[in-house]
Amino acid sequence: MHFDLEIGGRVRRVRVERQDAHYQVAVDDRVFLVDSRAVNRETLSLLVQDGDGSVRSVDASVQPRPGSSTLDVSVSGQTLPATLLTRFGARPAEGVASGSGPQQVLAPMPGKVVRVMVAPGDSVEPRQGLVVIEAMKMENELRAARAGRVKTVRAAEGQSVEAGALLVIVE
Amino acid sequence: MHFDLEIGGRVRRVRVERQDAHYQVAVDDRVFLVDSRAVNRETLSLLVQDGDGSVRSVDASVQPRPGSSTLDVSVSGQTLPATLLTRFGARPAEGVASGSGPQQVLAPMPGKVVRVMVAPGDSVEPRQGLVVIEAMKMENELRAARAGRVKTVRAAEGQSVEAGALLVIVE
Amino acid sequence: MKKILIANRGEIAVRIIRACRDMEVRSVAVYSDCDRAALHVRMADEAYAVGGNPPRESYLRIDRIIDAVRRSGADAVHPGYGFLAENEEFAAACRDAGVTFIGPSPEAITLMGSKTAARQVAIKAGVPVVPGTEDPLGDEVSEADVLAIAKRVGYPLMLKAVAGGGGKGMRMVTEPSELASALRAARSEASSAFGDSAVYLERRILTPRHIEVQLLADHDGTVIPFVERECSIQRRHQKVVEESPSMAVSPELRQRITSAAASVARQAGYTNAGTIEFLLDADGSFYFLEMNTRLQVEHPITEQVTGVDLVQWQIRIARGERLTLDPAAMLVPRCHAVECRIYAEDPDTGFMPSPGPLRGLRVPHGPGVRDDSGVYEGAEVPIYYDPMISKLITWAEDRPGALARMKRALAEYEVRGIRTTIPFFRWILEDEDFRAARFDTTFIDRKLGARNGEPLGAPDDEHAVVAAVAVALRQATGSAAPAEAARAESTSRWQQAARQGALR
Amino acid sequence: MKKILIANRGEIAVRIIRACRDMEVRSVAVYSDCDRAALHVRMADEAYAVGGNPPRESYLRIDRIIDAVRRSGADAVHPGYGFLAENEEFAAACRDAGVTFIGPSPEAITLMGSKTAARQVAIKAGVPVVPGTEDPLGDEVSEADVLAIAKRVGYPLMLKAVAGGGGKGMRMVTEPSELASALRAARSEASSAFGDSAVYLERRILTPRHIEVQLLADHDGTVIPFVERECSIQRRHQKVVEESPSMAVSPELRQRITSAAASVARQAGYTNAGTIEFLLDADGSFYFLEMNTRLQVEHPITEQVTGVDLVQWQIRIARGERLTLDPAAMLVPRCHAVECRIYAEDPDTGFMPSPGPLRGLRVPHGPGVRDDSGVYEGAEVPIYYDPMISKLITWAEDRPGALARMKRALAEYEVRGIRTTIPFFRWILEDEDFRAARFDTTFIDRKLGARNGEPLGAPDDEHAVVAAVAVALRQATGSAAPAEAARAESTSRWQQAARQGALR
Repeated sequence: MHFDLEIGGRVRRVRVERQDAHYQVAVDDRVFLVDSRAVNRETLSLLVQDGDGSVRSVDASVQPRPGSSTLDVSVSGQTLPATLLTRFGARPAEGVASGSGPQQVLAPMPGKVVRVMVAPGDSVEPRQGLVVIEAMKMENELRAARAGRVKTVRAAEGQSVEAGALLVIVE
Repeated sequence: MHFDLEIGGRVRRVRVERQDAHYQVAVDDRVFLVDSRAVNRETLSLLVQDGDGSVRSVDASVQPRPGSSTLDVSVSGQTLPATLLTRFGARPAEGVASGSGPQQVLAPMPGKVVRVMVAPGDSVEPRQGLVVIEAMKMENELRAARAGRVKTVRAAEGQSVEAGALLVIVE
Repeated sequence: MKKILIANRGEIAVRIIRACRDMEVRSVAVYSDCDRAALHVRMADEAYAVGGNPPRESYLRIDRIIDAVRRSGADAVHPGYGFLAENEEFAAACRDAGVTFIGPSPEAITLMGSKTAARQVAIKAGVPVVPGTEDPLGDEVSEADVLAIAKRVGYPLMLKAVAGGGGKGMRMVTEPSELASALRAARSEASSAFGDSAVYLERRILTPRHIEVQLLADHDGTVIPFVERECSIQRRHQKVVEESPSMAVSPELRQRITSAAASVARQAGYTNAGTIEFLLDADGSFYFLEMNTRLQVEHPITEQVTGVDLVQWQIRIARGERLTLDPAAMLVPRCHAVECRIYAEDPDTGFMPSPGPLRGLRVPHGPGVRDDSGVYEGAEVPIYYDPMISKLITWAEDRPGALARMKRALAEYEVRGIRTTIPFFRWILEDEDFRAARFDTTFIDRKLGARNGEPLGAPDDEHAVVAAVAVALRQATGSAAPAEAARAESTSRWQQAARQGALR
Repeated sequence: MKKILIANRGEIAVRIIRACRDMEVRSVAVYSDCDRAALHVRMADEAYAVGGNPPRESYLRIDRIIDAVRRSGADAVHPGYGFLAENEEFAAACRDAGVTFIGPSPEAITLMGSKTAARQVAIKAGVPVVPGTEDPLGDEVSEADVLAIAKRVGYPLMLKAVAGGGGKGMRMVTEPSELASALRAARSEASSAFGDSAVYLERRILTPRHIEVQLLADHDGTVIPFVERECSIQRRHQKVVEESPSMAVSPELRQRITSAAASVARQAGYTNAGTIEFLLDADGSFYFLEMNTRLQVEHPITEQVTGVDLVQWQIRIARGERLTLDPAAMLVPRCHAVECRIYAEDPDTGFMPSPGPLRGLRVPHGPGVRDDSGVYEGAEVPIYYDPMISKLITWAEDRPGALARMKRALAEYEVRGIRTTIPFFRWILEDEDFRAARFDTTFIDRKLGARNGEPLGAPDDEHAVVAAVAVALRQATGSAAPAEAARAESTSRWQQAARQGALR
């Protein structure tokens, strides 16, 4: 099996092959012999033997982010994102476009709308505050990612909202 | 639902009925209102309201002993055995008779036989040593439960045995 | 004292239940609907429901908590911190119900709970205070009037809730144009957190350290202060890392600042456990800031450096025992201790709360490590309360040892299912200025600002290669185990939303 | 010293890995086949397989361990306790391979490892020894000869392995008729545990306490002894509960016994960490028993009462640092500490080993609690090694506080899937004589004998009623959750066999 993986700021070519009880894994031009054991439902204990014979021990878990092709890879307690690329090196479409198009500002958690700071038609600057939601006793300000004009405001002060509720659309 | 339960040295009549989100449980003439939540695959958090309105909090798990009608009931970290009786108050048959008949002495764990102290035909006293098995770096002496005569010896010194292996039969 | 009701939840309720057990006293929990299976409920001997999820419907309901006191037959109440801990009505309601409130008198709570009255007490005790307003500015004081008063105090200044604590209802204002919105925000937060929207103004000391002194006071007039705590590592005015002793406090300064703290407590006629907070200026002068009339979140570091169990002493003082501790020994640190407050927040999305089910939990152990947690594997972190899930404390013979141990303990800490601030602490621990103890209260916000939203803990290439190996193994073996179902069920929608939302 | 290989497994390997992390030194694990996924392997930075499950095929294979040292590039080896820790050939093999052995010199191991030679050292140091034989009795000495020697020593007497430790190869003999079978058993156990079947005889002190003194010695001749440990709570000569300080040791006796310990170490030219064991007779006189030339299982209680990290100091001494601790402070206990050794054994079936999968694990936390464990939830406790899965340590300002806390911590400890000795410790903690510190080394065996096999922790009626409620809920709700499958898969056959077997 082989695939391309974007991780740590670079695309790497990864190849993996079973070898008896172990796996041979190549990452670009480095080759490892790996012994893997599941230690709980989500965690693998990996012993990764390098070309020089030294064997690193790491606990690893790999969790797909829902609705996205990104994997959260946790190795020895540090998590970093990785993206599996298709055979042709292309990045699969993301659920939400991030660079352009209308911004849909969603409630990131269930909570109460304590302030609405914009009205339809307002133009907004990048990082300008739009709505404040209170959850876990803290007020959290949701801001505009880019400059634009407020198209719709669905949030009302005092309203309780569910996670994912649409609050504001900025065009 | 109701059943008889032998626990803590007595047979108790137990009755349980669902009441909305709670359960009403009677143990002999004491009645409790119980709120139960599963906190992991094996443990229930119970809030047990007594007749006087006080509410005890206990973690409980109930594990059947394999091959037996005994349940190991763990409440707030202390385990005690309980036996579910049939409708007519009788105790269901146990996998192994304990009071009479031939004693089958089995290896309680995998290990190595380091000494065999009896031969077929020997008569043995209660608690007399029969076989010594080494496991976890300790020697464990298996003894006769009752007086009798050794019928069969299957264990040999130096032999590795699996858990449950038949070692000696005493009649 | 045979049975103590704990009018709180989370880690502090668990901490107090443990103290009860350690003294062979029975413990009683109270809980809101969503906390039915919370750790404090499971650990207590008894537990009583007190209402709905929002604090105002449960943990702030004095009537229902007093009702639980009656039903359980508890003879004392420990309020923990937050919720009703600094509410004089609650302390009075306990007294009226004939049970002991484990804390100061209602009068002391009222006196020191008003930040403006507390300043007066400090002044009377001969302890310097930060220049500012001496009277509360309630809703009846207009924005224009506050602007005028602010001009006299001078900019930059701090807007603070009179009833405040924990950084809530607090705002820094650097120039007049910011005052109006800061005032609205502070009043709104103060009102929602404390039920009192009054604020006051204080001159902003530019690069102060936050130094505080824990003390115990018995009913015979003995007041014992402890080695100071260093609490300058704050994010948006909330302490996130504390340590003891402070590297900025010499034995001589320790003498002076702990004596000042004891004088304030004596002046207030204070009893039980309390903490005096000071600002320590770069020139070595210190100012009284406020008094917390309750157990402090960060009390464990004091317990580690002195060997004293503060919660047990709270109970002993409340039942009339005299302080028998050696005051001199309480000012000599036996070790260096550090605490990290682990929050269910995602440091990579601006510290957004990350509630949800705790799918996996492995907690550090071994020498010099203490974990005061309020959760367990399988528990749900609710959205209604403070997102702190645990306090991780480490100690060693010296500061570098305690920090190395914290780094080790954080590496052992594994939380699956929700995001936590663990990567944030790893990052702080690598900071050269932090390691050299060169910081003030603006440290974290400055350092975070300088990152410009860069993700924390960016990996080196070697780390990325090993991570690629892990992905290869997952692809080859089809994940660790039958985890697909579990994952699907427990990754909540809001996490998904948060990561795709406008905040990124 | 940049990388340390730990030639051990289980909790002590984990403890040493933590010390490495705390000092920012890399750690290397070794493992047998069945330990592939053991906690020490997961926690180490690197890990190397060293062979099959029986210790002789892996953890006792000097050649393979030295090979792992070479492959990993480790520059030092920590042997832990047990296995090769007191094997002078291994220490010499490390020296020959050019890496540091973290422990005493091979010469000191040889000298003090022979129990008979060690007695000579003590005599030379002017420290009293228990009357007994001065020469080893190897296999070549016949039973008849041993009988004759025994007659001179006098009954009751102790048969002990010359290479011994940890109660292995040790038997009490009260009359000549018991000698032959005891000799066979002791020689057989000694041979299998230490590879040396030689034994020696010692007069049996009738009701002694087992008191031991930890010490550290650097390469500049500084020897520092620590507050004594009380280790009289033993089952079949194996320590199960330890505490520090001993209630039987006054400050004056502490001076004398720790000085005696230091004299023995100096006489032996000892370096690194070691422990001198003494018998303390009812009349207050004490006798040198033996020296353990390694880290002791119960070292954490000394760490708690003195604030010193003994494992870190072992490493520091091995890399040539001088002891900078204040010797006077090491003899003043800061608190009282207790340790319970939690074994995978079923106290209700005569302490039969209870290996198998650890289906569930919840570990105590909070103030004054330390858990040094070698397992995790989901781990397998193998049959091949010592059944200790964890050491639970608690401490408090005084002994009653430490015991109450131990009781609390044991109540928090939850182990599912295997049996443990936790109920046994609960029972000890309720014993009046234990609580009053009235005991000697025969205490546990006498108390257990008096129970006549009665199950431990027999419940009161109220407990039984609540348990009946739990059964009712299980019947009504159909167990806690989808646990049937998990239970079926993980209840091993041997447990079933054990409970139905002839042992009951």
